[in-house]
Amino acid sequence: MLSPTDERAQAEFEPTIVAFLCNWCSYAGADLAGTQRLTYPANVRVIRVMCSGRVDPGYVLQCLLQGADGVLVSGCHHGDCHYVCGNRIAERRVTVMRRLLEFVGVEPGRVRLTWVSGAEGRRFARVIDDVVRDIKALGPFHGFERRAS
Amino acid sequence: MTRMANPYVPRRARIESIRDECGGPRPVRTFRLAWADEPTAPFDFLPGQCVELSVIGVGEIFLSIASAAEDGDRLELSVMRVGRVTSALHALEEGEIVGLRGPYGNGFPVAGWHGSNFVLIGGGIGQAPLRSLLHHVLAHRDDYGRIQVFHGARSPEAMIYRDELEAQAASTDLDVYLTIDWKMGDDGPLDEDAREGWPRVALDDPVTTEVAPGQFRFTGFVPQVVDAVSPSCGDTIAVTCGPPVMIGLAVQSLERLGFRPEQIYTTLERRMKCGIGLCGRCNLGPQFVCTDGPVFSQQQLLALPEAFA
Amino acid sequence: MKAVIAREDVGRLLAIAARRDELHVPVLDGGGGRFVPLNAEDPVPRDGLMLNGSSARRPPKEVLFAQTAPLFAFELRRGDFSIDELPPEAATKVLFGVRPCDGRGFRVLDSLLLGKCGTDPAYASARQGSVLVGIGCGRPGSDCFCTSVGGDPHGTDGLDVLATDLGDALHLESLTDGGEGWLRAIAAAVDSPLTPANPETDQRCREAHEEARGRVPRHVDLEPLDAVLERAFDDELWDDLAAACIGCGACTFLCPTCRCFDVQDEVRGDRGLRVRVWDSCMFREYTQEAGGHNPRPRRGMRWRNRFYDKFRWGAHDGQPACVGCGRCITHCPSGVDLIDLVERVVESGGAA
Amino acid sequence: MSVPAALDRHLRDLLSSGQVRCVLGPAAGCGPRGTAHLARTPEAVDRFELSPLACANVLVHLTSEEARRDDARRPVAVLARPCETRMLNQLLSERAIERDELHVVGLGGCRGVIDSRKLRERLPELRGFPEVREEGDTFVIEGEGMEPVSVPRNELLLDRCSGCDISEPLFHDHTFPLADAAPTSAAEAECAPEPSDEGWDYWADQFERCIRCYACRDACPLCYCEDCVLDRLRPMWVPRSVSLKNNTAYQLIRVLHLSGRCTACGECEQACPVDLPLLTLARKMEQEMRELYGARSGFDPEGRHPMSVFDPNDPEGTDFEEQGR
Repeated sequence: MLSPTDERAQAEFEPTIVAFLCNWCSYAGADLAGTQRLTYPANVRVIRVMCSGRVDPGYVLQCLLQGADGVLVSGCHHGDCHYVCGNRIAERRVTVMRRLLEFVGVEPGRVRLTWVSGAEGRRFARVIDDVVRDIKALGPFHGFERRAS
Repeated sequence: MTRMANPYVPRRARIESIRDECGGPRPVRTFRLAWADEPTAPFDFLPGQCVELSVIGVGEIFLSIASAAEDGDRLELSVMRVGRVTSALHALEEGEIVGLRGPYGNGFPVAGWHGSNFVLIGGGIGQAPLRSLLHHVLAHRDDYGRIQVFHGARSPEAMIYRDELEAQAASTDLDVYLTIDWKMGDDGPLDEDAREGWPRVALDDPVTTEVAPGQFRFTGFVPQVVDAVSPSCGDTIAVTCGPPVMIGLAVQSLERLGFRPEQIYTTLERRMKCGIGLCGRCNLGPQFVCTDGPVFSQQQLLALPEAFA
Repeated sequence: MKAVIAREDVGRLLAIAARRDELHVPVLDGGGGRFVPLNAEDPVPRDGLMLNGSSARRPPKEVLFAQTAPLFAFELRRGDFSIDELPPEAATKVLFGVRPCDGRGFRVLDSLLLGKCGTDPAYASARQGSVLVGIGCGRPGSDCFCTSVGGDPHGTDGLDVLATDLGDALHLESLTDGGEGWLRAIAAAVDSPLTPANPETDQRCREAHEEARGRVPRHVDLEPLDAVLERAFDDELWDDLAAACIGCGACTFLCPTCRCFDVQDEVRGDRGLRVRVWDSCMFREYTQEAGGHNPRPRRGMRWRNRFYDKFRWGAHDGQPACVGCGRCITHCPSGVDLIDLVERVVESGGAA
Repeated sequence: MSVPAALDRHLRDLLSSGQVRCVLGPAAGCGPRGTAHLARTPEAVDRFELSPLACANVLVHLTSEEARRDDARRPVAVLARPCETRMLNQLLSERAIERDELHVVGLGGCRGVIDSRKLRERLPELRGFPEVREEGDTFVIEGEGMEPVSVPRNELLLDRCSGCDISEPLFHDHTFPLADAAPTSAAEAECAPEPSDEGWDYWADQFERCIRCYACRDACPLCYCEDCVLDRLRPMWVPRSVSLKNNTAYQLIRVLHLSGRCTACGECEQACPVDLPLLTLARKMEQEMRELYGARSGFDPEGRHPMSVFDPNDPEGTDFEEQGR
């Protein structure tokens, strides 16, 4: 059971989330969300990559090691990848990464994958809403340190 | 318990000025440093001694000092950009602060060299410790005899201290011989015209090269120029520093000229970490380059394993 | 001072020792054993305490010479920095259950880290006042060869107190002033379980020592080695000897006398630490220069360096820097046997 | 002689005829463990040892920096157990080695090898490299100065061997039977238990013990990069400091770089001087690759890395659509 202090800490917890957005779709989607003046939580630090397939699972791991509570990888919808199939490769890599993390006791929900096109500003905002909500629910990540007993 | 001084902690030093020595893929810059905190008393050190220079947050490197204590209260370090720390150092600007500790190593045994002549043979960045020695010797000019300086680089553009050495060449007090590498083809040096103003040494038999009076520029490898000039070994100390291959060949040339192992000195380089004989990696057999060296006589090196590796 | 303690009272002794000083004991940890701190409030581990049988796989050197130790802290500012020196460790460290080979290992470490050139302050402060309570090896491990390198299963060199296992009891004897002080303090504690030694226990002690000496399983004759090493350096044999080596650092990290380290800056934001971390001469990067040159490019050369360092260059007080603990043999991932190699080197005769 | 006569002759012929530049295979190491042996001359063939105790994975020496120094193009002969031919296939698919650089001497009828640690624990008094005979479902161990001891096979088998489903080489240039084909008993053919999900506290206990000696990486035949990211200083993917966090980073990066390539040979775990359960991680990843993408490393020398291809029927990797908006 959470003590009152813990509950407050949890309520105030603002996760740090790193989002790798592909240049051609998701980054444009984020841009559109901005120009449409859509509001979404400010917990996300965006890193623009040329393709979601460029995101090495090692990058995801580095984010978690260096203090992120969650990582989002977002690329083009199936069939829309600027590089034909980079997003499908990303799908495999992120999936495997999640399975590995889960095996060593990290909630797989801390690593998320989604597809957002350049026309989907509204969807981008919703994705961020969802991710932030879910990672808030998971609480702060232990950063591969011992959990205080 | 008395608390001992932590030997790993550097002092703050300010970069007073930065001078570009050469460009290219491995540029060299000379950093002029002064203590940033009291006491600002000058470093006392022997030519050939070293310091540990820190770019805090990146790392620390062991460097030969390129100036002499007699140059005043500023310390000069010439650094080639080759790795992580040297790249970070090259990115710094005048006025910024670095960490400095030392001096370390034995330095050249100059006190025992009074009255000697000198043959200094340097290649590339290996000229830095020789510059320290040269500045020291020039500051005590009357204590020493004839000085011959050989210095080589890949090209005139890649030659460090060129202006300084050419100015010294113009003086009558010391003999300077500058050389640039042969242009290389698949089968060795190309026998095409050397760069203008840098006449070739005789490729097959450098000793037959005619050296015009006052000539100080050559095309040829450093040991070949030594062969061409053929310095005398009488009462002479030869000091060489540079790439291992160059040192090896220069020593051979010196031996042909009659230099004995105890007349030939080298300052060595190894990968270093602590600089104070603790971390273990710079060993030549039972000795450490950082504390027992970096200056060794050829006589000492002959008895040490891996000295020529 | 000599004293005896019943085996079932060892826990009480450790509890007293832990109240006085920072106490480290060898325990099985799922990885073959290592020294861990024992707090006075902690229950003394019963099954896991490694006082009989084999030595802890990780030698106690890491207690006094930590694998990772900060040298200082720093804070970066624009084009500048400040340095915070870290306070030295103040607590007196007592290591209970040090094997005689590991005790001798500290003598080698002392000569290297408190040496003529410089002193490592972290090691010096951890070592200052430290008390090494040794325990003799009644049953030496499968690759032990301490008697071949000048040691003994009950050797006293480097230890402050030596415990001898008498089966139902431990016989404790102080060897240095530090050990004497510690043992007296334990004896003086209100609930001390120590009883005085007597001629009978002394006699059993001598017998145990004699018996253990005969149980050291492996032997190697080092007598001819030095003469061979004198001329074997440039022999081609080293590449052959190192053929099965995979170039990892297991042998050096488990060695009670290896101390090589790397120094790295580790930064997070504008704060960081300069740390000292164990390194291994078996790694290629160990001597790799930034400019690309490597004076020891081949595994055979790196092997040769370790071999010479253990048996020739690192020699200390006329003894090799190898203390014969056998860890590098038992735990070599590729089954390389140091003793076998010594014999092969000797056999080669250094016929360069 | 520790190698059957026909095999011994074959190896000597290979070397004396100059068909191969050397033979790589297992030999007796120190104590009850195997080591790798490289025979360059016919006489050196004597040292090979095919006992179930000589189980060092010798293939790491094919791809090591040292092996590549030898630039002669004549093939290397390899004594390979069936699981090792699987590793060879994987190396071929990655073009870490070319087929014409290899002469594979497959060892057929493999019934598994002995974990020297288990043997040591079972018989702590054992000294030297013992003789091992297989009698039905037991190993008979005969050590120096001790009576022969029978131990049930399943108590000594290497973890990687229980549940192994390849008892014959996947490919070979020559093959020799290790023993008269004795079918493995049903109990042994049972699959190893599935890696269980132990949670972070368990793995923290494990990774915290890692001493970062790099033995797991250096023992791995698939870790052959000349410039390993784990050694890099710029950028420093894993700080040198030994701590739970950095050790975890080290192990996870290692595992990630092997995912889809690892054949779960278990050499990492065998090499680990502090007994980290690294085969568990390897097995888990192998199982995931099979479940998710039907990918099994080392069965197709032309196969592509499952992390660099995709299949239209891949399981959906995103979980946003399900949340019904």
